[in-house]
Amino acid sequence: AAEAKMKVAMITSESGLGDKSFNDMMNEGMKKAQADLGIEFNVIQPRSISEFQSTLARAAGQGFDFIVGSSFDMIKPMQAVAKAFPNQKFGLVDVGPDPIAPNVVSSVTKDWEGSFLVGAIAAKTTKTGTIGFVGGKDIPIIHRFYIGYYYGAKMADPKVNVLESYSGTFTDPAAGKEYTLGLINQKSDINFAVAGATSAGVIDAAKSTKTFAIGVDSDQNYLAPGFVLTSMMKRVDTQAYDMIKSVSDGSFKGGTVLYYGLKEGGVAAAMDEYNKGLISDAVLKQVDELKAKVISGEIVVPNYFDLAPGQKEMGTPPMATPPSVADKK
Amino acid sequence: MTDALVSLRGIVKHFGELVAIHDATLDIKPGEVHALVGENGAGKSTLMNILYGLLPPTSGAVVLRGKPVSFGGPAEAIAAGIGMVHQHFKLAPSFTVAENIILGAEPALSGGRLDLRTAERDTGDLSQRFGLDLDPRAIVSTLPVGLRQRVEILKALYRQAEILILDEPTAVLTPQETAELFITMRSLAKSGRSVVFITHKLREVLAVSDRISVMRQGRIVSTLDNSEVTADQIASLMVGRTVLLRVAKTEAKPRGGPTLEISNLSVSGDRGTPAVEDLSLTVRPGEIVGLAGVQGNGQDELVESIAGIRRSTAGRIAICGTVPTVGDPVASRRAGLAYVPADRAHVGLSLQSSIWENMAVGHLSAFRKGPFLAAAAARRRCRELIKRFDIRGAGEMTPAGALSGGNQQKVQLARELTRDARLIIAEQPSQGVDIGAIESIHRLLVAMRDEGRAVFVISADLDELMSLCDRLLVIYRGRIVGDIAAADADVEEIGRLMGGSNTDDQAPTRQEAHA
Amino acid sequence: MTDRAAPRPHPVLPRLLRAVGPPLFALVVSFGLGGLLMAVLGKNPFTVYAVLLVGSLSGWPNLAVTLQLTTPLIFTGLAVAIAFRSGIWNIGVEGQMLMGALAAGIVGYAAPLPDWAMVPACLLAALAGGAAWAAIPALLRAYIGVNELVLCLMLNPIALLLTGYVSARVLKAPGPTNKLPDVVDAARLANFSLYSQLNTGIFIALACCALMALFNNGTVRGFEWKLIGLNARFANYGGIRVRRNVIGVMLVSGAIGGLAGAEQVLGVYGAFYDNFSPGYGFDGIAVAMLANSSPIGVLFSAFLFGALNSGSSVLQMELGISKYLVQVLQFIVVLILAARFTFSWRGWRRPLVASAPAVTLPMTLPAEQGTTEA
Amino acid sequence: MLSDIAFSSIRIATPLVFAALGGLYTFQAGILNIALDGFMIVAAFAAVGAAFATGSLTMGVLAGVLASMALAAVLALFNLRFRAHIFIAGIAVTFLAYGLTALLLKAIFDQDGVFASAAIPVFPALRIPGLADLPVLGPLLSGHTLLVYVAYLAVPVVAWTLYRTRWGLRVRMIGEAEDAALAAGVNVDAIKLQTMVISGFFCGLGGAYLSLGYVSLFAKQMTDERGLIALAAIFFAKGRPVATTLVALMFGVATALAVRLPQITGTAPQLLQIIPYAATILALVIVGIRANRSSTQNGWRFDT
Ligand SMILES: Nc1ncnc2c1ncn2[C@@H]1O[C@H](COP(=O)(O)OP(=O)(O)OP(=O)(O)O)[C@@H](O)[C@H]1O
Ligand SMILES: Nc1ncnc2c1ncn2[C@@H]1O[C@H](COP(=O)(O)OP(=O)(O)OP(=O)(O)O)[C@@H](O)[C@H]1O
Ligand SMILES: [Mg+2]
Ligand SMILES: [Mg+2]
Repeated sequence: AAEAKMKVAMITSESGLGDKSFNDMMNEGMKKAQADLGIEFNVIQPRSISEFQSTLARAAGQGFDFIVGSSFDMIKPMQAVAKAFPNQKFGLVDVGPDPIAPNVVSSVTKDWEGSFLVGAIAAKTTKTGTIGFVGGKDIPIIHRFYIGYYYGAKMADPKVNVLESYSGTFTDPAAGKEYTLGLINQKSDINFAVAGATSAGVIDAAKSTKTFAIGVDSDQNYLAPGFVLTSMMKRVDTQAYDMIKSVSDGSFKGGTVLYYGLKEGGVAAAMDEYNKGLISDAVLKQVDELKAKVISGEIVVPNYFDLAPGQKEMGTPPMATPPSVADKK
Repeated sequence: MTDALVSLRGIVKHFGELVAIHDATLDIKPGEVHALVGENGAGKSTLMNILYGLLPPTSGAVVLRGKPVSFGGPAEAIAAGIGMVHQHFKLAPSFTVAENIILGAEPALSGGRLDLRTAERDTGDLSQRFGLDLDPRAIVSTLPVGLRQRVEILKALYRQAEILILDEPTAVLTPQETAELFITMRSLAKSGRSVVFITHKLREVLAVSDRISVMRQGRIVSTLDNSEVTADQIASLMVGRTVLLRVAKTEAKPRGGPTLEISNLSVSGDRGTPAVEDLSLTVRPGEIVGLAGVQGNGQDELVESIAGIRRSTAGRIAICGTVPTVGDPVASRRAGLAYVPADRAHVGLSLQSSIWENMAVGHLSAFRKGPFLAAAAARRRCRELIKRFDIRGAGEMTPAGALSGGNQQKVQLARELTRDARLIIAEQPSQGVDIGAIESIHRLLVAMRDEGRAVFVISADLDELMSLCDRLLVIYRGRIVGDIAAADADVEEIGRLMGGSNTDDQAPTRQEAHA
Repeated sequence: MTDRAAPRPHPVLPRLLRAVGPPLFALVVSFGLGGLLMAVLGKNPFTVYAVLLVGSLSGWPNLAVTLQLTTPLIFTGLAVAIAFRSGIWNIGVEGQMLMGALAAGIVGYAAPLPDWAMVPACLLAALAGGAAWAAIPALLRAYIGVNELVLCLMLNPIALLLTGYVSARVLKAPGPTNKLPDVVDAARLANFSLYSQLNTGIFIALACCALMALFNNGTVRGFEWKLIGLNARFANYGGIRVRRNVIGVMLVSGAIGGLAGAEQVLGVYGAFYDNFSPGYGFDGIAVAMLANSSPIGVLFSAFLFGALNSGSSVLQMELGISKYLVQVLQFIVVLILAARFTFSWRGWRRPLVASAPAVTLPMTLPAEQGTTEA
Repeated sequence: MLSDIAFSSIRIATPLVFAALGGLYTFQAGILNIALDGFMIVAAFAAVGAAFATGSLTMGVLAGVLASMALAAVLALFNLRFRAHIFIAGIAVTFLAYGLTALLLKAIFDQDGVFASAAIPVFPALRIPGLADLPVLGPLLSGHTLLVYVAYLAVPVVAWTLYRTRWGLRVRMIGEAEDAALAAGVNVDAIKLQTMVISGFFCGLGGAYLSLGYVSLFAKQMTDERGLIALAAIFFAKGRPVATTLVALMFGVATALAVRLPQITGTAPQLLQIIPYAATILALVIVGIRANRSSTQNGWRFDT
C-alpha cells in the first residue's frame, strides 16, 4: 500500500514482555502483522496496574491507528479511555465474555479447553499414574488452566492422580524447578507448567530427571527436546493479528467479542520435531476423539470462572470438583 | 638547630576561617623528653597531628634529621619513625593486646598466614624490655585505661618509633600508673629516643621533662630548660597571668539529710561479673566528696547506676530522698541529678551536633513551648555559657567535635553545672582542662557546694581530689575501703588503700623519675 | 583565644555554585553516561532526552502522570527518611505500605459509615495498619534487641504473602483477579484527569512533608529524634527516653508508609489489589537517601523518580525504547547523585580528622551503632 | 521423603551460602553490602552467555565471576573514592544490574525474559564414591553438582582467611575500629576494596550456580532477592562463617518443607511460603532473648 503505514500500540500487562505467556504471544502476533500487513508497532510495558489508564490515554493521544492490550485488569481503564476517545479503535485480548465498549473489540481464549487436551494426553501417557501441575501465583487465571487440565486427565483416566502446586512466582525458574522436583518426588512423571518464566525451571527439572514437562502459551517444546511432552499453545498471537487485520481491511467491529477455543484453533497441543514420538499414536487417537467431542459440544469443559463457590460437580459429563476449588472460590 | 632530630619550621594551620596554628617553630632533640604545654585550644594536638601526618599544614615545613619531609598520612610518618598516642585511644577493644600492637605490621608465615605465636612473643619481649609488662593475650576491653595506654605506646615502639608523641597521656592515669609511665619515658629517652609529652599538670612537667615548650594562641611562645623554671612561671607563660595552683576554699558546712544515699548497692559490669558489691555511701548537702581508686575498681559502674544508665542488681539509691526507677536516666535527672561523664566522646557529647544542641539536652523542658523547641532561646543561652565558661575557638553553631579536648570538657561542664540540680556528680572534671580552666572549674564546684548542693567527684588525680574535696572515699574491688576527711588525708595511706592495702606507691618526685 | 583571620564574606555566586553545583554536575555526568549507553544501543541520546523531558513534564497529561507516580514515593520516601534520621534501619516500608493498603481496602468497602466519614476512616485504618506492621520490628528491636534490618528484610515478603492470602482466599472479590471488593465511592480520593489517577492524595503527601519538616526542625521531639540518630548513648544519658522514642519513630514511619498504601487503594485502584506495588517501598529508600533524609528533599527526589518513570512509557511509545534502558538511566542518576564529588581528583585520601559529616544517615552498620568506644 | 527434603535443602541453600560468604567479607570490614543480588544477576547472565557461546562450563563460571567482580569494583569505586553512602550506592548498582542484564538479554539473545537453550552445558550430578555408599548420609551428600560442594567446602577456607591470615586480621579490625586501623597506617580503602571484590567473586559463583548449576538458563531477576536473604543470614550470625552457613541451611530446610507441604496439608501456598521467613524471625527472637538475659545495659540495647 502506498499510504502511510498503520501504527499499532501494544500495551502489555504489568508482568511485561518475557512472561513466555500472553504478552510474548501478543508480541509474536505484532511481528507477524508487521511482516504480512506491513504495520509499525511499539510495545509499551507499564510497571504496574496503576499505569494502565495513563498509558492507554497517552497512547490514544499519540495518534495510533489501533491500541491493543491484554489482562483483565485493563478492562476498567480501557472502558474509561475508550469512552473519552470514541474514534480511537481499541482491542483487548484474552479477557472475559462481556463486551467492553462500542469502539473496543475483545477476545476470549478458551485455554481451559487446551488444558483439557494436554491433561488428557498426560493422563494417557503417565507411567506412574500420577501427573502434576505447577502454577505461578495462586490466581484465578491459573486455576482456570488447572481445572481444564484436571478435567481432561480424569476424563481420559478416572484413576489418574493429579497433584496441584503453586510456586508463588512468575519470575524464579529455580523455584519452579524446586516445586517440580517436589512433585516428581511424589511419583508425578508429567508436569504441566503454567508459571511464566518460572515454567522454564519446570522444564529444566524434567530434563534433569528424565521426566516430562508440558509447556504453556507458546510452543516451548524446543526448550528441552525430548523432555517437553507438548505445549498447550494459546494463540494470543492470532487474536492480536486478527484484530489488526480487521482494522487494516476495514472490517473492524467494535463491541464484539471473539472466541478462540479448540473449535477456532485458538488453543492447541503443539506437535513438532522436538516432541516427535513422545506421544504414542494410540494416545493421539484417543485424544483426538475427546477433542472432537469438545468441539461438537458433547463435552463441555468447565471454565473455572463459571464454577459457583463450593460447586460439587462441574461440566457435562458431570465430574466431582477437585477439593482445592471449593475453598478457593 | 643542627642537633635536632626533628624540627617544625613556621607551621601554620587554618581550619576554615579559624587559624589554629600561627607560625609555630619547635625543635625536638634526640634523647630528650620534651614537654608541650598550653591552654585548651592553644594548638598542641593540632601541631602534633601535623607532625604525625594526620593533618596537612597550611604552610611551613617539617624537617626530619635535616631533611624536609611532608607526610601523606600516618603510614608515612610511622615509616619515618614517628609514633603518636592520641588523647582518645585508637584500639580495637575486642581484640587481644598482641593483635592491636602488630596491626599494620603483622609478622606472617608463608602464604600470608598470621604468625600469632611470634607476634605474642615479640610483644611480650618488647613489653619486658621497656618494663611495661602486659599479657599479649589479654583482650583490650578487659584492661584498665593505664594498661590500654601501654598498648598504645607499645604499638609505637613495635614500629621502631624514634619520636614518641604522647597527647595528654596522664589525663586519666592514677598516680601509680603515672609514675610507671614516667619511668618508661625516661628509659626511652635514655635509649636515645625522643618523647613529646603534652600535659596540663605542671608538676608532671617538672617531674619528667628535660625541656619545656609553651604554646599560646597557636604560637610557641618559649622553650625552656626544666632546671631554669618553676611551676608558677610556666603557668603565667601559658595563661598570661598568675594562677592559683591550689583551690582556695573555706571549711565545709554540711547541713541537712543526705542528698545522695546509697545502701548495699550491687552492680555488675559489662560481662556480667560483679563490679560493685554491697556498697554504701552518703553525700550530704554542702560537701564535696571525692572517690579515689585505681581505674576499673567499679567507679564507672557505680556512677552509671546512680545516673540510671546502668541497672543495679541489688541495693537502694536515693537522690534528694526520692528513689528513682532503676535504670532510668530521666528519673535520676528528675530526682535532681546533674552528671558530668568521663567519656565525653561517646556519652557526654554528640560530637556531630552543634554546641547549642549539646547544651540544650537535659534542659529541654526549659526551652519547651508546648511541643515546640525555642531554639533561639537555647542559642542565646548557649552564647552566654560559651562566654561564662570561656569556651574557645567556637560559636554556638560549631559542631562539638571541632573543639579542642579541653573545650569539649567545658561544654559538658557548662551544661550540667547549670542544671538546677541538688546533686552534682563529676567524673574526671578537669580531664584535659588547662590549669586556668581547672582553677575556675574548681571554684565553680566549691561555689556549688557553698550553695548547699552535694558534689561527688570521681577522679584519678589524687592531687585534685585532695585539694578540692572535703571528704575522700577510697574504692577497691567495688567496695568502699576508706572514708577520710581531706584535711588529715595522707597520700601514702590513700595510695595503700587504693592498691588494696599492700602497695607503697606514691606520687613521683623529680629524683625518682630521673633515677 | 586563637584569633580569627579577617572574616572574608563569600560572594554570592560561589556559594550558589557550591549549593547547586554538585547535583547539577551529577545530572550532567549521569546523562552523559546514559547517552553513551544509548549510542551503543543505536539510539540518539538527544532525541531520547528531549522525549524524556517532554514526556514527563510538558503538558498537563504528562505532568499529571508524573505527579501520580510521584505521590506514593513521597509517602514511602518520607517514611524511610523519618527512620533513617533517627538511625533506625526501617527498610520495611514496602510491607508497611501493603498492610496500610489492606486496612484501607477493607474499611473502604466493609465499614458501615456515613459518606463523610469514609475517607477519614480509611486513612486512619491505613495509619493503623502500617504502624501495626512496623510495631513488630519496633518492639522486637526495643525489647529483645533483634536487629531491625534483618526483621524488615523478612517482614516484607511476609506482608506480601499475607495480603496475597487475604485477597486470594479470604476476602476475594468475585472475578478474575485477586483483589478485595471495590471501595465505596464515598471512600475514593477524587481523581483530576483521565490521563492519570493523580488524586487528592498528593495533597495529603505534601501536607505530610510540611508537617514533618516542621516537626523535625521545630519541635522538642523532632530534636530528640535527631539526637538519637546522631548519638543514642548521649541521648539516653541526657534524659531522652531512647526506647520509647525509637518505638515512636518506627510507628510514625510505618504509619506514613501505610498512607502510601491508602493513596494507592483509595486514589488509584479503588480497591486493594494483590501485589499492586512495583516496589514503591524500595524506591522510597533511594528517594530518602538522595534527599539526605530531609522531608523537603524527599519532595524533589520523589519527583525525579516520578518524572523518570512517567517519561519511561512515553519513550516506549514514541521511540520504542525498552523500559530497562530507562531503569538503567534512572539508577545511573541515583548512583552519581549519591556520590560526593570532592572535585579534587588527586586526593584518594579520606579526611583523617573527623569533622561534621555531610550525611545524616546511619553511617555505621546497624550491628555497630554505638559500640565503638575503646 | 526426609532424605529428599534434606537433599533439596542443601541445594536450595547453596546460592544463599555463596552470597553469604561474599557478604561476610564486606560485613567483617564494616561495609553494609546490599548489592549481593546485583552481583549475582550479572554473574548469572555472563555465565549463561559465555557457556552458551563457548560450550564450556569453565568459561561460563569464569565469565560470571569476572562480571560480578567488575560490578563489585564499580560499587567500591563509588563508595570509597566518591564517598557515596554504601547503602544507596548498593541499591543503585543492584537495579542497574537488573536493568542492564534485561537490556543485554534483548540485545544479544533477542529474548525478553528467559534465555534457555539445549546448547547451554549442564553441570552433571557428581556421585562421590566413598560418600555415596554411606547408609543415611550417602543419599543426601552425594549426587549434587560440583558448585554445591565448592560452596560448602569454601566455608572453612573463608573462615581461615578471616581468622588465620594477616589480611583477615586487618579486615576484622577495620570492621571494629576503622580509626585504629587508619592510625596504625593500614590502607583501609585498599582492604575494603579487596573485600568488596571478593564478595563479587563469591556472588559470582552464586550467580553462576543459579544459571548453570541449579537450572541451566537465564531469566531476568532470577536471583529473586536471594542476596537479601543471605544478608539477613550474615547479620543473624554476626558475620561468623559457620553460623552464617547454618542459618542459610535452616532457611533451605524451611523452604524445602514449604515446597512439599501443600500436597500433604492442602494449605494455601501463601501461608506455607511464609514458613522460611517466619522461622528466621522466630530463631532471631530466641537468640535475642538469650542475649538480652546476659546484657546489663538499661532499656535500650545499643549493640545489635
Ligand atoms: N577538625 C577541626 N576543625 C575545626 N577546628 C578545629 C579542628 N580541630 C581543632 N580545631 C581548633 O583548633 C584549635 C586548636 O585545637 P587543639 O585540639 O590543637 O587544641 P589543644 O591545644 O590540643 O587543646 P586541648 O589542651 O584542649 O587538647 C582549637 O580552637 C580547636 O577548636
Ligand atoms: N534539675 C532538675 N530538677 C528537677 N526536675 C528537673 C530538672 N531538670 C529537668 N527536670 C524535669 O525532668 C524532666 C526531664 O527533664 P529534661 O528536660 O531532661 O527532659 P524533657 O525533654 O524535658 O522531658 P522528656 O525527656 O520526657 O522529653 C522534665 O519534665 C523537667 O521538668
Ligand atoms: Mg588536645
Ligand atoms: Mg528529654
